[in-house]
Amino acid sequence: MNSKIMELNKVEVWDGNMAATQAMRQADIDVVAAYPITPSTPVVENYATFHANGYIDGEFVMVESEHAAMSGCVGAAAAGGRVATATSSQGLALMVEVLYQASGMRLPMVLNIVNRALASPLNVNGDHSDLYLTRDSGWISLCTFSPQEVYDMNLCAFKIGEHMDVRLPVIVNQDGFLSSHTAQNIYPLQDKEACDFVGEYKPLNAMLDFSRPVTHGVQTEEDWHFEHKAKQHDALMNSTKVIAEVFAEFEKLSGRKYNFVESYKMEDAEIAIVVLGTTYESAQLAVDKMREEGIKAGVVAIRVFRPFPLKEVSDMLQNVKAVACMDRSAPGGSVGALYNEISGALFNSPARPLLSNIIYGLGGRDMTIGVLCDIYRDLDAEAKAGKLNGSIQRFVGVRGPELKYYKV
Amino acid sequence: MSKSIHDMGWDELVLGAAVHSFKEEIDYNPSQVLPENRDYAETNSKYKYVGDWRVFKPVWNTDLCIHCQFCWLYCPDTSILSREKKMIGFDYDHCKGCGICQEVCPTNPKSIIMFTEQTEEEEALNQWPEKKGSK
Amino acid sequence: MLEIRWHSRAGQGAVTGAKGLGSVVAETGKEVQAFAFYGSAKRGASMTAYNRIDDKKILNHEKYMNPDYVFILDPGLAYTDDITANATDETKYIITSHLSKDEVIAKIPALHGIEDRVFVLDCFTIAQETIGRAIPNTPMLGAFMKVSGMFELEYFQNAMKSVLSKLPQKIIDANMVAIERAYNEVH
Amino acid sequence: MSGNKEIKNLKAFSTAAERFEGSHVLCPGCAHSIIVREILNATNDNMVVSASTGCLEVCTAIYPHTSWDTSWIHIGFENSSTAIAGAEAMNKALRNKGRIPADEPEPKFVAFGGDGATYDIGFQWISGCFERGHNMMYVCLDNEVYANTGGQRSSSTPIGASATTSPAGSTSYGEKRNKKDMLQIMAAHGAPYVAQVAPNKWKDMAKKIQKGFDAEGPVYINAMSACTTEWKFDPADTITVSDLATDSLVFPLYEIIDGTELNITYRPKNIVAVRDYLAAQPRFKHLFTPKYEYLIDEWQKRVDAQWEYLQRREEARV
Repeated sequence: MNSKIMELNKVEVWDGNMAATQAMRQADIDVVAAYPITPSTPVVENYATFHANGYIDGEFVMVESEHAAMSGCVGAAAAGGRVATATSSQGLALMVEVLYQASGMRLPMVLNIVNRALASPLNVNGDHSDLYLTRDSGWISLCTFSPQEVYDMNLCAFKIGEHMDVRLPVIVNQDGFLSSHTAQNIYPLQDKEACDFVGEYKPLNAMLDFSRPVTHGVQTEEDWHFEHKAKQHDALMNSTKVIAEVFAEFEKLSGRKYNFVESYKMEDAEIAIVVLGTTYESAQLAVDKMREEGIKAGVVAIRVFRPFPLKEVSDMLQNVKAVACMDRSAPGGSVGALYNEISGALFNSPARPLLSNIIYGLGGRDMTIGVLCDIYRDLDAEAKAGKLNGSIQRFVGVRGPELKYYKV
Repeated sequence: MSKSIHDMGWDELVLGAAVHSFKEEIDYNPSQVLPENRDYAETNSKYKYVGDWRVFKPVWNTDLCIHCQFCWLYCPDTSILSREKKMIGFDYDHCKGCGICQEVCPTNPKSIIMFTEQTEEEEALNQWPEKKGSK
Repeated sequence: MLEIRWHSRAGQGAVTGAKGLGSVVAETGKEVQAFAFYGSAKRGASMTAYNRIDDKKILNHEKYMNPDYVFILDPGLAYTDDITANATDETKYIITSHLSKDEVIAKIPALHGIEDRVFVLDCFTIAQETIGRAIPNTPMLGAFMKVSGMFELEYFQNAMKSVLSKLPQKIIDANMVAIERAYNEVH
Repeated sequence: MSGNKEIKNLKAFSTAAERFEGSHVLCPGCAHSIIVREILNATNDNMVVSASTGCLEVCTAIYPHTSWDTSWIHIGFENSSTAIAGAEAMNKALRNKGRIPADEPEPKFVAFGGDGATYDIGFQWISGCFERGHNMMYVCLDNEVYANTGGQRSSSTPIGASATTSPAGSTSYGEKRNKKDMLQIMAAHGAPYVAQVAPNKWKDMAKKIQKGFDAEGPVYINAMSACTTEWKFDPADTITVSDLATDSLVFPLYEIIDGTELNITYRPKNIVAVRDYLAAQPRFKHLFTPKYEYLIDEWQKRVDAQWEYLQRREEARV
């Protein structure tokens, strides 16, 4: 634990960025190498302020780019200690090369991604383009839907990634501005409680352990590369066991329960949307309105985006007639990523609900309860008709003529 | 734990493709302990062989050598064995036959000369040239 | 659910004010939310900030809002911003201006006929004379306490003291005076 | 026994217990490994070494083997500097927290990169590390070409050299721009110590490495690394060509302390003509035609001017 303790109130009003930074402070990180970018900048600023006021015993290295931030994190993690950083959007795009190095070298660390659109055109607001950019990077990827969850998932992330059965880096996603700059009630743990939960960092193949000189970042060709990628994938897939354990332990400590897939009123739902990010919480209000109209709506959200909870999400959707997968990212010439994942999950299952793909909220375009209600009403009509209304993919909330693709 | 890495499947490998230089933990700094006293791991390139790269091999004439150590200094393949300030021979497992050692040898005639790989040492020593300019 | 929209210029402290109000209200056991619309615009640009206050957990992340209160922290924005956007028949407006209430309303057609829901005070002058800087956010909250009756003046002042606790004592004291003056001067 | 090795003479140096193993797969006659051995043998301290993608990296850490008896890491092409800076920061953190005992000797942090990684793609990362003042040594293995990928030009490739992406042809004499002056650039960062070294001048090099290890803060070493494959000379001639490089003053050996104090550390007794240096390397052979002879004269003038400049700087102490 850091030598200087910060007394926290039972209830704090923090935005998502402050929630991330507070969890990072409590986790007693050894090295943070970081570079600021909107909307994750306050994470870096807050951490610098904590450091400047003696609340951080570790090193804070303000580097010259996001690529260097992740490079420094990899070097520091390989040296043998706890490491974290934060970024968004273009910054993430710049550091992507090194994301693959971190996971390939099996170096645990935590990366807070405050989700934001990717240029061009330039946009500082939230969508999930950057989240999707990390899909195949081999990191565990956790999603949050509110500032409280950002805090909770950060604490869990260190514990999951550093577990000896896992040893993988972990991303914690939150929506730019909608979470990162939205202050809400947070019920934090006190410093000792949080630090004890995260636990002490256990080094493995550390470069600073000179009793066991180690070489990291070797060259492998067709003779060995496949085995190591297989081993890495196996660790990622089996991290579910540790994730479940950590979530259970966290529930005991905080009373807050987390699942691989979150849902609201899915027990008797006939139609559902699948979402990521803060839309999950807004959609619950839309679900309640729908229920008042007699429409049995539900909402499903992916908490653990990687490893993808294929079975859990499929089970969740077995009793619905129509599902809309909501992708908050320009799909780039195909269906959205979430649609792809969900259709893959459902294909081998008994139920084959109608499945459509909605592209929404790009560049921070507001997703209102009203629009969510409209989506549910359309889904309800499709469920009743027993077929999709003309196409698989459509855009909502964009000005101009209707955009629909993949006619059915 | 005697299983060779070459017989291992993906599940048995050290994660992250990390490679250890020594078999076990060491309680010394390698800069203080000569190679013959170290317990190298199978994965140290020390145990690899590149001798077959050679077309010409260096042969050493102990009668002429002044142990100046230039050959030791400039060998790119750590293949000149020196102990206690004296040249003691070649590490033919690691020598690629570049010929730098012959080139930097200051004696007249040279104490190290490159011969074709198949030349026997005795045969090579018999062919050793005379001192240049001695007549 | 109580909802507030702040019209401000970047740099006038709307975000800090919204978060401060959130902190004070959270202390009472209520759930709060404070956020803002940002672009890449710099200090002086028009921007909006928002508060939501409720008895139960706030799940709403839409930016869309039918505000119960609209705060206008800059006199110019009362004329240039669409301050009555998405308003209800009960929305109340608190406007910073050196003009009298009648003069303000006369200049803004959207406020005609709802005079009883418009409140005016000069946050700039109050802030300038008390804190020494034209930062209208704490006086606005003082006025809001009077208009809404959310908290007693003294309770609110004490709560704000802990929100501002990192500032020098002199500045905290000046803010207390500013809040009290605003509370008394809004009409 | 920690700290710099005491090196009185070559015989004493040869007692070093090597930490760089054979059966790496660098080309026969490669100067990289000569340089690496000289650096590793200059200190008794534990070392954390990084290498950027390049010849040294791909040839010394091919799974499942390593040629390094020290801690070692490679991340990418551009970031060996930042990789080692991260490790250095971790060392600091763990010592501050008492997780590494205070009485355990400090290791040395050394990053290696080729000229491609240094002059081109990794330039920003190196600059960042030096600005932040990490306690590390960055060594550029300068062979003036992307040797690892088959001889493409870098911004260290000198005028007139034929490289695969700046080839000499019927209308071109090859590379058109002279190499950038990395040493001056790194000195301008206010680095406590920067130096140019060559493996053939081993004692000069060992002294500079040890000075660098003793300095507090980031140290830059530009190491001339004659490339038998891309400079196209016989592998046995690595040291001979290196001698031509230092004795023609194409690679002058000097150091700059604290960004200002410049010392020339080697003055050849017999200065060799630049022409002789160029003639030893077929990458310049097209210059020895009537059409391009003038470039050789220009080379000589440039080297003379540089030597003049260095002597004036040395004298002026600014």
